[in-house]
Amino acid sequence: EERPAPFDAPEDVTIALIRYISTGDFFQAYLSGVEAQAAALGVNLRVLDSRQDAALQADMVDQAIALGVDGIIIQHGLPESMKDAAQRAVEAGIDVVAFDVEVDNPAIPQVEQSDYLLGELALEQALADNGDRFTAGYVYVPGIAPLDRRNAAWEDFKDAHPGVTEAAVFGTLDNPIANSVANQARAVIQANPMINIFFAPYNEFAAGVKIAVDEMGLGEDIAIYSADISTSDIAAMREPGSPWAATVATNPTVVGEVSVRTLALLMAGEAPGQQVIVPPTLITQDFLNDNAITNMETLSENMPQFSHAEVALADWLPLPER
Amino acid sequence: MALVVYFSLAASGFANPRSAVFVLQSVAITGILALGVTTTLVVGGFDLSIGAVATTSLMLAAYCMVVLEQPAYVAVAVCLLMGAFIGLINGLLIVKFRIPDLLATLGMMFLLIGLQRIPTQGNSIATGMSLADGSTAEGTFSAAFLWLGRHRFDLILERLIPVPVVVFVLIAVAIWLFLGFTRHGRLMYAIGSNERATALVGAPVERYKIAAYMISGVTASIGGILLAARLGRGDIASGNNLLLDSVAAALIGFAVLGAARPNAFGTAMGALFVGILLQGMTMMNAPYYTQDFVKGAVLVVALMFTFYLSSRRGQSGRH
Amino acid sequence: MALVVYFSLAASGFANPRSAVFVLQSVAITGILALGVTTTLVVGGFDLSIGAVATTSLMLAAYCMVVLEQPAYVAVAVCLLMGAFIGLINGLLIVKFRIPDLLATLGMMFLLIGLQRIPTQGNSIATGMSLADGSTAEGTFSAAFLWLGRHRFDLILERLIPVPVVVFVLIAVAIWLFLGFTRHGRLMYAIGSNERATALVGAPVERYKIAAYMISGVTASIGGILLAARLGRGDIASGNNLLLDSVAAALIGFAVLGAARPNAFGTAMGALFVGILLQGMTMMNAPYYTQDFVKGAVLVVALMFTFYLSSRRGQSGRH
Amino acid sequence: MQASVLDIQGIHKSFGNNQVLRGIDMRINAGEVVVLMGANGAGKSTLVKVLSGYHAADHGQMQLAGKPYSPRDAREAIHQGVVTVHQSIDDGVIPDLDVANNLMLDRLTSGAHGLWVSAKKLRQQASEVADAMGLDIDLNARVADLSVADRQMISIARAMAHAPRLLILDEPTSSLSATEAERLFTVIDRLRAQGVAIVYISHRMSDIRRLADRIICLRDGQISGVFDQAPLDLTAAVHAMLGQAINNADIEPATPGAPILTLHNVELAKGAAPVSLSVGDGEVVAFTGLLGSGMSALVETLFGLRPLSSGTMQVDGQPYAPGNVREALARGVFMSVKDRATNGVIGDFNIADNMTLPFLKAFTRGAFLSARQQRASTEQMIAQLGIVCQSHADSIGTLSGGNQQKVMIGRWLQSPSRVLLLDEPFQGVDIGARQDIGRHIRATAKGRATLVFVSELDEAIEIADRIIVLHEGAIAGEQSNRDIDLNALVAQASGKA
Ligand SMILES: Nc1ncnc2c1ncn2[C@@H]1O[C@H](COP(=O)(O)OP(=O)(O)OP(=O)(O)O)[C@@H](O)[C@H]1O
Ligand SMILES: Nc1ncnc2c1ncn2[C@@H]1O[C@H](COP(=O)(O)OP(=O)(O)OP(=O)(O)O)[C@@H](O)[C@H]1O
Ligand SMILES: [Mg+2]
Ligand SMILES: [Mg+2]
Repeated sequence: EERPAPFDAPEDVTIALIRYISTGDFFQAYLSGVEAQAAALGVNLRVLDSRQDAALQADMVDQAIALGVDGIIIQHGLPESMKDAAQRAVEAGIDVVAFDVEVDNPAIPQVEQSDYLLGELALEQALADNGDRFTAGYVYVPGIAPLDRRNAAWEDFKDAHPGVTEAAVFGTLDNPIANSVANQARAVIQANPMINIFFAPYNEFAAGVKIAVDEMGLGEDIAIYSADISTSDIAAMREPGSPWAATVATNPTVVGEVSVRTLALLMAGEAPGQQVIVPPTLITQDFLNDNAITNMETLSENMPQFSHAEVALADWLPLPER
Repeated sequence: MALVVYFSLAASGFANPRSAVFVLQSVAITGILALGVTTTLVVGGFDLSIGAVATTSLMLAAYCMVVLEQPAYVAVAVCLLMGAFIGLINGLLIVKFRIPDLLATLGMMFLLIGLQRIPTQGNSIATGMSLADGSTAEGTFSAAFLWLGRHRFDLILERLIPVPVVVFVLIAVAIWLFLGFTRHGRLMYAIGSNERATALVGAPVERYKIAAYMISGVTASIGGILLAARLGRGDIASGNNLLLDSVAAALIGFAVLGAARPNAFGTAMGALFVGILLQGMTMMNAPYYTQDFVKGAVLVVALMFTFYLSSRRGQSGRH
Repeated sequence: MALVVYFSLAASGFANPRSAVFVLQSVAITGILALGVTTTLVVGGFDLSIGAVATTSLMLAAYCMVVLEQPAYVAVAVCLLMGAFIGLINGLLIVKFRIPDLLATLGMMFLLIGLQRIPTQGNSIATGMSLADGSTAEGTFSAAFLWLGRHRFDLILERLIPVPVVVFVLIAVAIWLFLGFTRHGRLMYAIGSNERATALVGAPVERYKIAAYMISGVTASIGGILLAARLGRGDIASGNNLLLDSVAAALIGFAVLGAARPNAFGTAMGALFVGILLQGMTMMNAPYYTQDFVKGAVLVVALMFTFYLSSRRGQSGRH
Repeated sequence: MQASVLDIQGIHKSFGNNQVLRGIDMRINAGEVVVLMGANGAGKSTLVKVLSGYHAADHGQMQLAGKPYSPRDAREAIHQGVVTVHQSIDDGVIPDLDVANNLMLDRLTSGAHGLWVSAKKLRQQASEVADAMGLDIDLNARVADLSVADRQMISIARAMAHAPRLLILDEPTSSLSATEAERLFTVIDRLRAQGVAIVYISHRMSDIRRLADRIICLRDGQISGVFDQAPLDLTAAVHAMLGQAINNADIEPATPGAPILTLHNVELAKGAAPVSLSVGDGEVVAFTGLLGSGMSALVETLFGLRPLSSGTMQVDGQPYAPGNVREALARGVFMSVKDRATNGVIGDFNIADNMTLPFLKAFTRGAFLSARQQRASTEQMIAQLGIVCQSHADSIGTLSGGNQQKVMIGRWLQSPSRVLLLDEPFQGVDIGARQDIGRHIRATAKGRATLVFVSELDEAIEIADRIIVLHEGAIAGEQSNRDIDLNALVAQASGKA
């Protein structure tokens, strides 16, 4: 069928992915989604990676402008440093899409995995499993944007459910994160033996808490609710007697695909909307066990809403092969 | 130490065997790495690559078992060899090519951080992950391997002492004996103090220096193996914090017992000290950012006393 | 350097003024910090606290403007004073309390990492954040402050040279002149080589050492200010890699021109070298994990040549 | 004819294009002390380093006891029985270890010692080694806390502990006092009797007279004379090493001008009689004495390194009590310190920077140092003191020991001083150069008071107008340098007068 310009000659189209952060499974999977969708479209992709240097990330936008790319995806970053850079790109006539960074620009659609929703869904599952009276340990490191947004869900949840007590808040991003969090979690459990729920809204945190709970032999007494998922998390959740009850996640690969599709729509002159939200999915331990899921691929196969998001679609837009 | 008493009073549940073991467990891996650094400090060097060696070993162990589907002992052997090999390279760069130690091991650190990610294109390693050729990895972390990170020996209480703690204690004792009481250890101290003079009495200085880096590489790889066994997965991580924490432990070790020089006993104590501090503070619900602050403050104050007093004592000193 | 040529050929768009400025811009802040480390290396010391000083300065600047609603010049002044003060404390710990430099500055690093998070309970600082007393912070980063990070001077092309690059170049030239061509610099090198002999010719050794740490503190705080100005907020997560990258630059600087000793010109070149490498690789679409690997490999190989050759030349050398 | 221990033929060694050894042939026999004489920079230490495996020769052969010998490092040399005490004292000891470990260091390197170090056995064996040398040092003391003389003795004691085949001593007495040197000589006599071949390097005539069986003179990297007919002709040997005779120019003591430095009732050691003295303008006064005589105390008090315990001092009639080195310098009191390696030489610097270090301010133009003026001043000094080097930009570490010492002295002669203190200025300086320097110091003595502290009487006699002998912190004797009564001086120094 006929594709709109500029995708009638996709080999002349170059898009840039400008990343704030890249280390870790989530970001790696996101990239693979971007790559898959870009390949399906047949466009050239240039990846610029600032390795958590927000200032450098802003420069990279300028660099992309200088390179004359046709579209830019900004992946994460700090609003303050990206706002002006994004504006410069728009002024240079480049189509820009932002993923998970608030650049506050009407010309730039925002792709989001709703972190608030992610937290909220996990907490609702905790409520469903445990009733509205429990003592929780909460893992949180302030200052990290997605964690801050998930924190908002936790704060609202606490206000709404007075029966929920927060016995301890802890957390660290010391590398390897799971190991450091495990050390902390053990001390916390020891000091607060009444804790029966952990809210650990980041999979590395949850993996750490799980190690501590296993080491203390409390798998039966404690349940962990988290956000995000990876292949190794699936294995951890499915271990016999695993305390990791449920996690809520958006598929990072899908998010990557959606980001590229949103940009493509924008470049073709079709309005993708100001906000494109990739809905999160609840994944419980039971679901994984019942369907004998072993990795992200089998999870996708068993959970259509996880493997594909019905957002940012168009007839002319080819989807990556499955 | 006063610290233990304070936390016992302040946080219920602090002072009991289990709690003591937790502290040991939480410092075991850093401690093992710190013992390696200590060995390089003794010969007047420094090893910045330990954190990266540990995470490389973590990834390598996972890769061996999950992707190559090798048994546990092969994974362990490969990791230990890798550690020794990296130590050898570090040593050769420093001894043969005369690259300053900080520089050589920093280069090695970057190299390893990159290298460990290449086989999996930057992904963590877990059973069921899909491989580049489209198939999925079928290997698992064998029970024998996980035993290394998770088994607990009975002692007084049932299932009390985890394997990593035993390994830590064994390595600490071994390195303490080696550095303090063998002629090799004595010569290594001599090298650290005056390399040229030691060479001129006929000691094989280069071999000792290389050996120190190899010990450091091997201990770091042991740390990585234990980490892998504890995590049960091959997590991508930079190991920067492992590096800083173990350097801190080794340096605090200088001050222990007023030795004012690197020593294995001090390093083990230094690691424990930091562990007790963090454990105590976490139990008291102190937010994470105060922990760094207290860690720094205690470190500075303790050292001020140690070094100020020891410089008073031997005023004449080298100065 | 061959590197530039290689990348120019391999990646279109590498060799043009804008691209050169990108490289400069991306290394400006690390480079400024590295120059401070160089100064401490010259007096035979080492400053591990620079990364933490820079982030503290970043947070402090944001705190001054956003929470305390002070104008830009106050924020800048406060940060510079803070840097000088931390340097002074580092220097006193090392000189008066005789704490080994690595140890003293490591303690300071932990202390600062903790300290900088206490006023905001670990949160980043941005306009509109809610304060402990329930109100919201109303201050903003003033335009004058942001100018420091974002303004670009015209040179050949319009809006080409950003302020941080100008600051970097100015500091590099200043420190290069200071260390290489003034008597103070010469005495600092002398202290690094033989402290006692330098004291015996009447040089105020302690004051010079303290001064070196103060310079390092001030340059680190300048780095922090520029970072704050570029980010436009007090982000606690920024600056993680500052320490290692600037140490790398300073150490690579040893090798530049075969000087085999710390020098400001070498440090600036070292920073540039790393910048060009990373920039080039990014432009060639290399995945992030290969960048670390290549950085390490190039570093090691380049240094092998430099040091091996220089040790051939002056065989006898100090060794 | 005794058995030959070492035979060398045609040894060449050069550093860059500086040819240091140019075809050395020699033979050293068992039970013989061969003294190597040579001016500073002649190549003695370089030869020693070739023999001990530190440097590899460029050409030439060596045979040890008839077998080819070409050690690749110190380890191989030692294994074959060639033990060396190097000129640089810092190359002989481990500062952070205690005395016992330092004495036993070489045994630790051999597997024969066993894996485990028993503190008790170590201490016992160490005390045997110490006793053999008559060393009286606390075995538990850290070497870093010891004096240079003690360090020197430790490395000598260690080397001499087990009779090697060939023992090489490179200026072992440069930091030793007469008593310690005598102890060394006794042990050398014993080893010689046991059939050890010994190569001995010294610039001290008294050592050479006492020990030499044979003298080999080295000049510009070649052998310029061999003397083995008893009695050894020292004058001819000095001529061979310098290429010219030295005239023992008798000193004409100058009449001192107005007093510049005066000391009144200064107590140098607890309970010792207080010292009073005065040194006039243009006068050169040498102080000498044995270990513990109070020389260090005097030097250090004068230079602000030690607080004035009691009494008063004056410079130019003004009270003088420096609290630190800078206050001393500010009053025009300069000092060339002893033990150059630890106290003087900036190893990373070249000659010019080392030389001009104290007076950098004077070489500053505007804000910056003027390299041209540094060079001019340095080149002038290099010429005046006869420093053997390729250029002013040579790294100081490439100079021979004696030439480094000349740089250290030159450092303080560049700028006029009121009081010039020279503490052991001739450590490692050859006789010819010593006289040149002495002459230079005397020639420029006008306008200042010069105090020279030496432990060798010869050196005092060569330079001073007046000689003061210290003993246990008090002045034991004083003579003008005309018709010196040597015996009286020696007796006063040892407290027997
Ligand atoms: N490592 C080196 N690199 C370059 N030149 C050197 C080196 N070592 C020695 N030299 C040069 O070789 C020459 C001989 O030095 P050597 O140390 O052998 O003299 P020496 O006879 O021992 O003198 P001294 O009596 O002063 O100790 C000197 O000119 C010196 O500058
Ligand atoms: N740091 C000190 N504290 C107390 N007494 C000291 C100290 N140093 C030296 N003395 C005493 O002062 C006296 C003089 O010692 P000093 O070191 O001046 O001897 P010296 O003649 O200079 O020996 P040398 O020439 O071998 O160095 C001795 O009685 C010595 O014990
Ligand atoms: Mg010599
Ligand atoms: Mg003395």
